Amino acid sequence: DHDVAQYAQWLGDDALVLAQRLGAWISRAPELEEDIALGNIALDLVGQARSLLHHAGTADGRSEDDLAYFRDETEFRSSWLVEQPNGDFAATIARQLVASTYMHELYARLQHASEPTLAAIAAKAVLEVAYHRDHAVQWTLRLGDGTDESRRRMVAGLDAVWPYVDELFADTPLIDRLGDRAVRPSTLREPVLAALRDVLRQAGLAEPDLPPAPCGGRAGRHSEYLGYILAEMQVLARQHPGASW
Amino acid sequence: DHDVAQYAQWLGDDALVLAQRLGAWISRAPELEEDIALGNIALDLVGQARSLLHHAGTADGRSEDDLAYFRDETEFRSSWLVEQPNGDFAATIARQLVASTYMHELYARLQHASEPTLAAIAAKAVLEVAYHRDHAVQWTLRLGDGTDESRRRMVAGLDAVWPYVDELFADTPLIDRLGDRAVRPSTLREPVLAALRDVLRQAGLAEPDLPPAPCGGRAGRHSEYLGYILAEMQVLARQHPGASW
Amino acid sequence: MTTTTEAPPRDDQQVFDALIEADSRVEPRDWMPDAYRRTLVRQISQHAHSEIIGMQPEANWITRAPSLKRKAILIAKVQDEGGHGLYLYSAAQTLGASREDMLDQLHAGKARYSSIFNYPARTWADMGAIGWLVDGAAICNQVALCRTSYGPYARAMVRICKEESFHQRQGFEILLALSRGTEEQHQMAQDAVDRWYRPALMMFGPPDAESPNSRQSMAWKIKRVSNDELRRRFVGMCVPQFEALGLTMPDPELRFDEETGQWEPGPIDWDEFHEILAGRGPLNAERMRRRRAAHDEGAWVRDAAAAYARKQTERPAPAGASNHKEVAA
Amino acid sequence: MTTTTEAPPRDDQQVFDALIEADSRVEPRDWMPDAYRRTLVRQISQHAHSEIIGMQPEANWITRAPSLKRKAILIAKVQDEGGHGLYLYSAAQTLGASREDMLDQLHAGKARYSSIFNYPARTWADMGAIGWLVDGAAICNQVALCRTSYGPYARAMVRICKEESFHQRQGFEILLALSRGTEEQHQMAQDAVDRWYRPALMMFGPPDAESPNSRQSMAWKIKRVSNDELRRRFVGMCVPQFEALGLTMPDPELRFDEETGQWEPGPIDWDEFHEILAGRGPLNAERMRRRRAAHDEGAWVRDAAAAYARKQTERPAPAGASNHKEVAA
Repeated sequence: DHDVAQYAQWLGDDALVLAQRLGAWISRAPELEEDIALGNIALDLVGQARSLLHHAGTADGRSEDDLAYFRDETEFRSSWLVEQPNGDFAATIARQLVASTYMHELYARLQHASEPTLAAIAAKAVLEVAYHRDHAVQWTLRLGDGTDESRRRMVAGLDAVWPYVDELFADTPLIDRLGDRAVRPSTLREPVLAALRDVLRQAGLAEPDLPPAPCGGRAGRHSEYLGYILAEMQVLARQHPGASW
Repeated sequence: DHDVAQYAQWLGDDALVLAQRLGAWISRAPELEEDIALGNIALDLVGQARSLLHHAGTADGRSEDDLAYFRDETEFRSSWLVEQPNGDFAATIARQLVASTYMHELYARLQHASEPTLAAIAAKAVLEVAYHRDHAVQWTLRLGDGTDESRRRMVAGLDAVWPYVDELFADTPLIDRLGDRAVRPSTLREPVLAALRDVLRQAGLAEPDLPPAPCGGRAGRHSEYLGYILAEMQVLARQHPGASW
Repeated sequence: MTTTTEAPPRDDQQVFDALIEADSRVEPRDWMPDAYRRTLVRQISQHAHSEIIGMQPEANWITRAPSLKRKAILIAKVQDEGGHGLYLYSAAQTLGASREDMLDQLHAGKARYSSIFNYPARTWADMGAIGWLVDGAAICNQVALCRTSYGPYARAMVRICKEESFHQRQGFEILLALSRGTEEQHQMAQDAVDRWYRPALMMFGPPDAESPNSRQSMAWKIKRVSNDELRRRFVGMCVPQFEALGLTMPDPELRFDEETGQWEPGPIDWDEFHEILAGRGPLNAERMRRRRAAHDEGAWVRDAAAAYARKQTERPAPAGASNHKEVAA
Repeated sequence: MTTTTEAPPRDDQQVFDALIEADSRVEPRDWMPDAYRRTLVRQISQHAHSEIIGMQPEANWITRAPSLKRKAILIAKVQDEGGHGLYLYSAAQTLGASREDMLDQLHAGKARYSSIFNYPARTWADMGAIGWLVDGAAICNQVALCRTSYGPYARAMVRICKEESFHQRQGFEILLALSRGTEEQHQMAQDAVDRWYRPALMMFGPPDAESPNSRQSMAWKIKRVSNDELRRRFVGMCVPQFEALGLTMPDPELRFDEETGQWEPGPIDWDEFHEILAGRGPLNAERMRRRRAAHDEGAWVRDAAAAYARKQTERPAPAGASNHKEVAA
């Protein structure tokens, strides 16, 4: 079904692009435990991306790799949030906090969706993203309530991602068509923001007072970062079209 | 002539890769004057790369863009020095100091080479790289003799590039075959190092005590950075093979 | 209307008024009303900031330019924008503003820049659309400003206009190559002009009826042509060029007014304009973050240069150091 | 040969000697000669450092892996290496070494790591060659170390060996896919094994005749098999696998010794080995710089975690903060 395939690309591309970002941390993290933790999160996300893109591809006979490596930028459906750069560790944690809280609420609902494959993928993913969220929450508390410097950086990290939170909750005609086969993004706004505010409160951090940016990732209108991400991700596969690996 | 073409690729690829690195500074420099200065240097280097690669391509009917955009990594002939990352401003200045000093000595001699096109390109380039060298020298003095922090960063920047100085002076059978059509790299070692030491002395900086790294850029064996550089540089051109721009 | 802190001696104001009346130039040493000075500082620094922020969307494509020739042209263009920023900051400095203060205002989010740079440059064709449409609109504004009443600003504009018209031509050439290229390239060009055309029209500012500041600026001859008139001139210039490019003008309601002999654009979504002005554009936060990051991360470099300069004046220069020419401040 | 600071009570040394003699395990609480302890700390921490530095060449390809399956496998592999580093630092900690000190030694350039990671990973095929040859050589070493006399080290080796043999198989599979792929892919695979085979042979260390430290380690049963013997075992393992891969073994002087029934590699350029050990490899400086940068740039994060932990113990935890599980130290 073409609509389900589109929706699976929303979720799959978010997972894939975020995995790509996190993958760049490995061997560069502040401590060995974080090389492993961020690697683990990236690995879960690649796994989710594979399931989702595989499912998306069944609609028109494309493989997960056809979708990952041979779509151009405008064909991607990732949100601007996950395309944002790693920045320092605090910026990455801020992005993780928002992304994992969103994904957790999303998959918790999607596991009850009427589309069985999406529901099954979500049922597995929700357990993984619960861990991702715990990881981000712990670090938000540590950085928010650690040293002056960590607090300053955590505030800057939250400011950097906050304009891109709103995009995650935008409904589209696709969502109307999908009905109970998908999760309506607007229904996630309240629980996600409530969960985020709760963490910020515990960490002694204020919610950033920044207006949302109009984005458009779900319609293929991306941040200026995605082009660079795809150039790197796809370079080898595209150098050898048709090859097996 | 195939040998001249190879040699022109040595020089052209150095200029192109270094321009690519410097181009990434524009709109990110410490002050507006440096956005302009680094942009100006990048522009000169793109110009030199175009002349050199155009000349190289005449040997087998390829255009400058065929060479820049459609050669794979192992076909590039750049040195490891120019492939090194920008790092902070001091690292860039350290790389510029070495690269421009080397290029200046090289082009000063090459303008008298018996190969007329190379000589003509060199006669123009030597004036440009003299400016690049002045720029790097001035900043080396300022950073070396500025604040404690700038000195610490300048020392780290020099350490980062020093292992890659030696590669610039390596002769190869190609150089033997070219004779007085090219400049023998080994003849540049003494004047380049003397000029560098003179600047370091003025800046109150010690010559790094680091062993040279065996590189191999002139034989197509590159640092781990070049793959990333080319992925970004070539992505658009390769997405549209055969297109005109 | 002017709100000077002290009432000027009657003859100063008269001399100023006579200068304006006579279409002469006001120069830095001339007496001028405070409000005139403040208006100019605000306008010139805003113009300078626009050049600086405007470097970002184009700089993003320098490393990916699809031919070496285009790469060279793009570097030169972005570099020119930096140069324009410098002239303009200098012009504002003749009015007593310091560059540091102006930059601080920008970084603190208190000074505006042209909101068009808060749209992303998504594809290579955007390099064409920005050059042709955005610089084109800028030129319409700036040509009028070449006759502005403040001398240093007018002279900066003359110099900038010359370079901008190169940029506009280069933008046109990029689009022409794409439009005449492969199907995909043509589509890329059409998509880019579809996205940049409306924002370019908004660059002339709100309709005259809703632009109260304009009236005083017109009276002072800082501004010489109204927003709507400049917009119409721009649209008129675009019509034949779209045709030459073989691209469709993304304004189905465009019409030729037989009476005035001018092209009239269809209605413009001013809500979007006000959203972006209010900081809710796609990249408002992003552009500012990158600008601040460059400034903050460069602080140690500027400190080092200042410390070095101080040391050089405090002690006799060593023999060897004097023969290097000064390249950057 | 042992150089203890104090002469041990006669029975301690005798108990230790008897343990070794009996092929039993020495445990952290057991008395052991200082030199035995120092040798182990040096060897185990060096092994841990190798895992950490060894993450770099492979991490460079995570973002460029040519299929999602390969990307997942590569992430898991690099992550395993981090995990091995953790086990090994823990094993060394049982001997009284602190992880911080060991890392400081690494960052100060005073501790070694396997010099093979100072070669660049140039192509995707290097992910195959590193997995198959480098991890393969490591396994030959490590299988022998599963019987090493120090208990915690032996147990860490058992666990690591299991994971390494996965990695080796995955490396083989990468190369097999390339070797059977397009002409270019096959060439990429051959080129990678051409570059990594010799360095892998050098991983077993200098020839027995030139390896004086080995003798004491053998006596202590820290080391159980000699360098040359391990190298021969590895070569013997490679011969049929190269054949299965359809790749040429880059050793024209390789010969089968009918008498011993073993494959003998051609002569090895030990000068290159010593150059790299002495810091003159292609990427010695690069690997260390990246390691130090990660550590230095992460200092504020570790400080924040420590400050937060301190605050948590100093004050009663707020009600809401207690229900979050601890994920990372």
